[in-house]
Amino acid sequence: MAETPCSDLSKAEEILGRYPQEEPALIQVLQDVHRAYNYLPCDVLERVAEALEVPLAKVFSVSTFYKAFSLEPQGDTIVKVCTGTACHIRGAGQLVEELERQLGVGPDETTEDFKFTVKTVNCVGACAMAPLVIVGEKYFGSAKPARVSKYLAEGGADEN
Amino acid sequence: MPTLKVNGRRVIVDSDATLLDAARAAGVEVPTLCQFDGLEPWGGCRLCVVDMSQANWDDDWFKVVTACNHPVDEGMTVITDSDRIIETRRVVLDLLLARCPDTPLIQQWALEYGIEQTSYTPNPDPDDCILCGLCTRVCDHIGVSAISSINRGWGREIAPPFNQPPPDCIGCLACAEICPTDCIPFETSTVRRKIWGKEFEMLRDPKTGEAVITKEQAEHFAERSGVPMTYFETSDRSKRREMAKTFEKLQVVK
Amino acid sequence: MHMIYKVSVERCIACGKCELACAFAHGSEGRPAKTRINIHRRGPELGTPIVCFQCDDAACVAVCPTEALARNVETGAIEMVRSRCISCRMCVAACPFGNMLWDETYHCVQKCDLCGGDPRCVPFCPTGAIAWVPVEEAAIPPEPLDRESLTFETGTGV
Amino acid sequence: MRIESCDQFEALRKQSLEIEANRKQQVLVCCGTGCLASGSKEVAEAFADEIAKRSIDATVDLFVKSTGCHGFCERGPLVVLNPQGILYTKVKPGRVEEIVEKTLVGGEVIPGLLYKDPVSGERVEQYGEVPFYRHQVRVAMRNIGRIDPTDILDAIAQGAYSGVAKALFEMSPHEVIGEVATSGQRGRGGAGFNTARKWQSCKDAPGERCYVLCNGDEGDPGAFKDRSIMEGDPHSVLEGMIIGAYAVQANEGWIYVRDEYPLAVVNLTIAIREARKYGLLGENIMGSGFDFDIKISRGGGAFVCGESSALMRSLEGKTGEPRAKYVHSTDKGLFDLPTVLNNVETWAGIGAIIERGGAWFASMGTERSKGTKAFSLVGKVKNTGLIELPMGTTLRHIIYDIGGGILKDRPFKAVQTGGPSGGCVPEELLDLPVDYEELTEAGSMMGSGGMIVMDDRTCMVDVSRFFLAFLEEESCGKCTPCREGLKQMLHVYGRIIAGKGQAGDLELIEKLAAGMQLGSLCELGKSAPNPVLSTLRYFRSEYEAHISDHACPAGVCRELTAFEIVEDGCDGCHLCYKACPVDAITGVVKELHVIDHEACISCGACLDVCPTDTIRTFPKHELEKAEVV
Repeated sequence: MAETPCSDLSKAEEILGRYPQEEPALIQVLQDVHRAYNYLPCDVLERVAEALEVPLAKVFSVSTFYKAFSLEPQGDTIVKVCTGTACHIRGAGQLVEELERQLGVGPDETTEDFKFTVKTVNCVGACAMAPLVIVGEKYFGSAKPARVSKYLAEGGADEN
Repeated sequence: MPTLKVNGRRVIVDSDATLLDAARAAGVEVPTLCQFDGLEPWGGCRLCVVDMSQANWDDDWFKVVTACNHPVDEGMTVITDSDRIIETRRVVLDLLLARCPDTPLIQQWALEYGIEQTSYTPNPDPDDCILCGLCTRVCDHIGVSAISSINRGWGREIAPPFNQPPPDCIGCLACAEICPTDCIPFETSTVRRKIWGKEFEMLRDPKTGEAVITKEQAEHFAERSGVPMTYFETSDRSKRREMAKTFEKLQVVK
Repeated sequence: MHMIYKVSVERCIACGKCELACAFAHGSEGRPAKTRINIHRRGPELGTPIVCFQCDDAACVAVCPTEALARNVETGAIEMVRSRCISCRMCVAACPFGNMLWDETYHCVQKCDLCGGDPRCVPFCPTGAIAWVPVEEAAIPPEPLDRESLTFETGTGV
Repeated sequence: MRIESCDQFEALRKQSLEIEANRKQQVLVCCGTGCLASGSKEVAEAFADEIAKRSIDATVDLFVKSTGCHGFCERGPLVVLNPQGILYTKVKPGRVEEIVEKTLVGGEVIPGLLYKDPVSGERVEQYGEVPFYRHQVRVAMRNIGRIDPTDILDAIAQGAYSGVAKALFEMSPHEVIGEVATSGQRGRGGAGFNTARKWQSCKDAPGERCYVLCNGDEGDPGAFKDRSIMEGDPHSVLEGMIIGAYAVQANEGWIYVRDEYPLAVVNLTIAIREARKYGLLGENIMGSGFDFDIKISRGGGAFVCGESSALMRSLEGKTGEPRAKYVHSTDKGLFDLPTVLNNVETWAGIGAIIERGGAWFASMGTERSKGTKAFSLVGKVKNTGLIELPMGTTLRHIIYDIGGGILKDRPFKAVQTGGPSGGCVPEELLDLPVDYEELTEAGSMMGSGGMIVMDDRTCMVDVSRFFLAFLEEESCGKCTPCREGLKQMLHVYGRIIAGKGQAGDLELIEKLAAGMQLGSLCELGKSAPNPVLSTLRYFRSEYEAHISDHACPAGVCRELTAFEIVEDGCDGCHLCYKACPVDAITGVVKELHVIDHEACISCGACLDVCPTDTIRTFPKHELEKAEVV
């Protein structure tokens, strides 16, 4: 588990200012931090621990327990493949493989140019459109491996 | 004070006792791995499962519960050696043996339940940690929380933040001492102590050079207990010598 | 009858029998080093037995994080509950008199528990330097010891 | 405007109804996650533009309807035109002008945009006439698809918060619990605990405060009813929670929502803000003197947080590790204080129960399971979507009459209910009336209402392995049987699907499953063996085929399956050629295509696209035999 610091704590201070400085706010703060920095920088976690008066070990524990958090910088665009049951029986596995062929990275990995991070997610609740690929904020229902490159182009472009 | 029956033996225990306390009071041994008297029960290892029936349940209706954290109640019946309990413990030990095939404590317990070799796929890269959580719980209990469990599921492990020397650690060694499989390495001498990759200066007796605790440990406990810091600064031997001298002064001794 | 542990320093001849008795009584194969009563030897046949005071407001109890030290109301002794001890050694460091002892062999803390109300060291003391007496007798000054007459007996056992 | 009394609330409701009635025409564009993905936002914008351009007297309501509520999401975006009640599917922005021109202005129906019933082949004009919809009885989902979830007045016009008014001004907390008790409602999150009894325990528990929580951590893969309710009618959830809080006299509540449900968070946030503005939430609700406020907490992405004690730990800012429930959360829950935790669907039904009476609710359903239940019907079924039905409806009715049968009319194999904690129900039990007890007896469970239909192309060993892999990733790792057991179970399954299964493997699985069921700490571990045991119970021969014959009868397990194109069936459509990810298929259009077994990775993509069903699977070891010959 590498630790990656960031250079700018001001965003973290702004986030901390929005919550009561106590332990129950921890997960909410970490989510906002993750959104702001695209990962959880180690120095921000230290600051959060101090501000909320939660031991650093507990902050680290929470950061590694929940799937929403990453301690490594993520790609500009997150590509999520839903691997819920409906998507599984309708071929989500093939989508993951196709992404691996196209991007050269498997689930929870980031391309070398930091453009894409691939993730598998548990059921996003759009089972009626299974299988599902989400590129950035864009949902692609009834997804087919042959169209993966198109999804990447469309969703990736949206982000920038 | 509720009365219970444990394996047919009647016992009376305090109302805040657990089934484990009741079993012990009845002289019945229930195996545990994650239980420790000085800490809150946790119910993680699942070795202390027993069959329990409440007074108002049907006679033949039993529920499997962990003895370490289940409260007692008037008229309860507890059975610690039914077939399904033994079989459940066997599965738990078989699984732990697959995780830690080389750990003597687990080997012994497994053998006690008739398991010589695990039925499952042995861990290809084993260590001795059985994830009983005693180390992190004791660390929390003394108000330090320098280490914690990280990740989840099979990936769960015990680690300091970022796998770096933990800033909050006071070097008390409680985690290493409490570990039932002795899998937390540490070094300690009168000069230096090292645990979790963090080095500590020992609080040394100015005269004899002896040391039992670290400076951080003394500061933490002084603050916590209100005992003055000066209490911690000399070794027990020096203190006894001082006391002997005081006696000599107080009482007329040749 | 409330009993108390009485030490008469001027009667101690540093024979070490109490230490041995203590070590035996607590099942450590009789190694004198494992005793919970320690004689500070200050000269030939001159000793000061040092043993736990069972303090009213005890530092060891105050620092113990797991309530592993608790007073036995019957004997008045502060007893160590082995199953609760996490071996953090804080009591060892905190005791102002040096009567909490770290046992490296067993990795636990040892202290005088008054042997449950019948201190095993007492009957072995040839000079009555240590005694288990009713509380009202505690303040009676000890008889001076005739050291000359005792020299023969020491070392042979009682 | 803050409502200060019951009368003011009634006046506001009438006023909202009037506004509603005065709307001549309504264009309802479904904006649930599914339809948004197919571009419904653009469609709604196009309508707004077009209507503004023509200055037609109609309002365009951005309408959030739950994904899959009609099973049309795959053919979304959906548009409903009111007051005619016409339903159009697959509406693209390019057709908006035509719809406005022909239907809104000309009053003419465009047949090509209507829903076509897969069973009869007929086109259905009316929204309410669609068979999928006709069979349903909606209680918890009563307002989904009818209201704009971001408009509180729209919700109030449809009856939202009337239950709150009734409870606060006409009933004592005791009477509220009594009414819920009469309804017999049981928790809709899976375990089916009696709602009223839960409330009563919390009310009786000592503690300076108590809390009311809503479990919106719908983690079961294949279930999305709670998401639909939170997105489509967040007010029903708030209403239920206010009533529940009044019953147990709680002043604070939380809704714990999955992080994967961003739209639900947005709509709930708007709903809470609006409700506060109107004095329906916060201090002195409707001037009744009762204070109650709700906060939203986003989950961090952990399935186990759907478990009540883990959810409470997560709300406290900790890792989601379950605790033993020997002390109930109604006694010691959040922050060790008495706590009522109910599922989204449970809360959503409360307002209706109070308004219409417990007896009305109890008149539906079965003896032991009263009322209606929402299900997400998905998988290999023609009409996938969200349905709400009286308890006791048979699986056959759900799958064939509402679901329209199996995709491509293939044979039905099993229906998986209850998510990873549930089990697979085989064909012989299709006439099983669905309620808590019946499903449990069949080796499955109600769970959060996911129903995943499987056809003959689904391998039951693979499905069980899927659930195990899911749970292994989601296990918190606190207790030994769950953490180690799932890992070892997966090892055995890995062997079996690779054709390396050994004699005794099934017995080993069963022994381990029993140990996990009895030994695990929380329901995740205790119920983890359910998919395994139910498939072993009903489809044991399929396991045996994997182990002794090294064959996957469904043709799914890759290491055991080879593919070939049947010569006389292939019409050379070339679809398989395009679908193959590894270019293992050769052939030109209108000629027979051939699969290169060396290159083939047995992914099955060709079989899925083949329109003539001429791709055959066979055990891979037959290839080797052929080579030897």
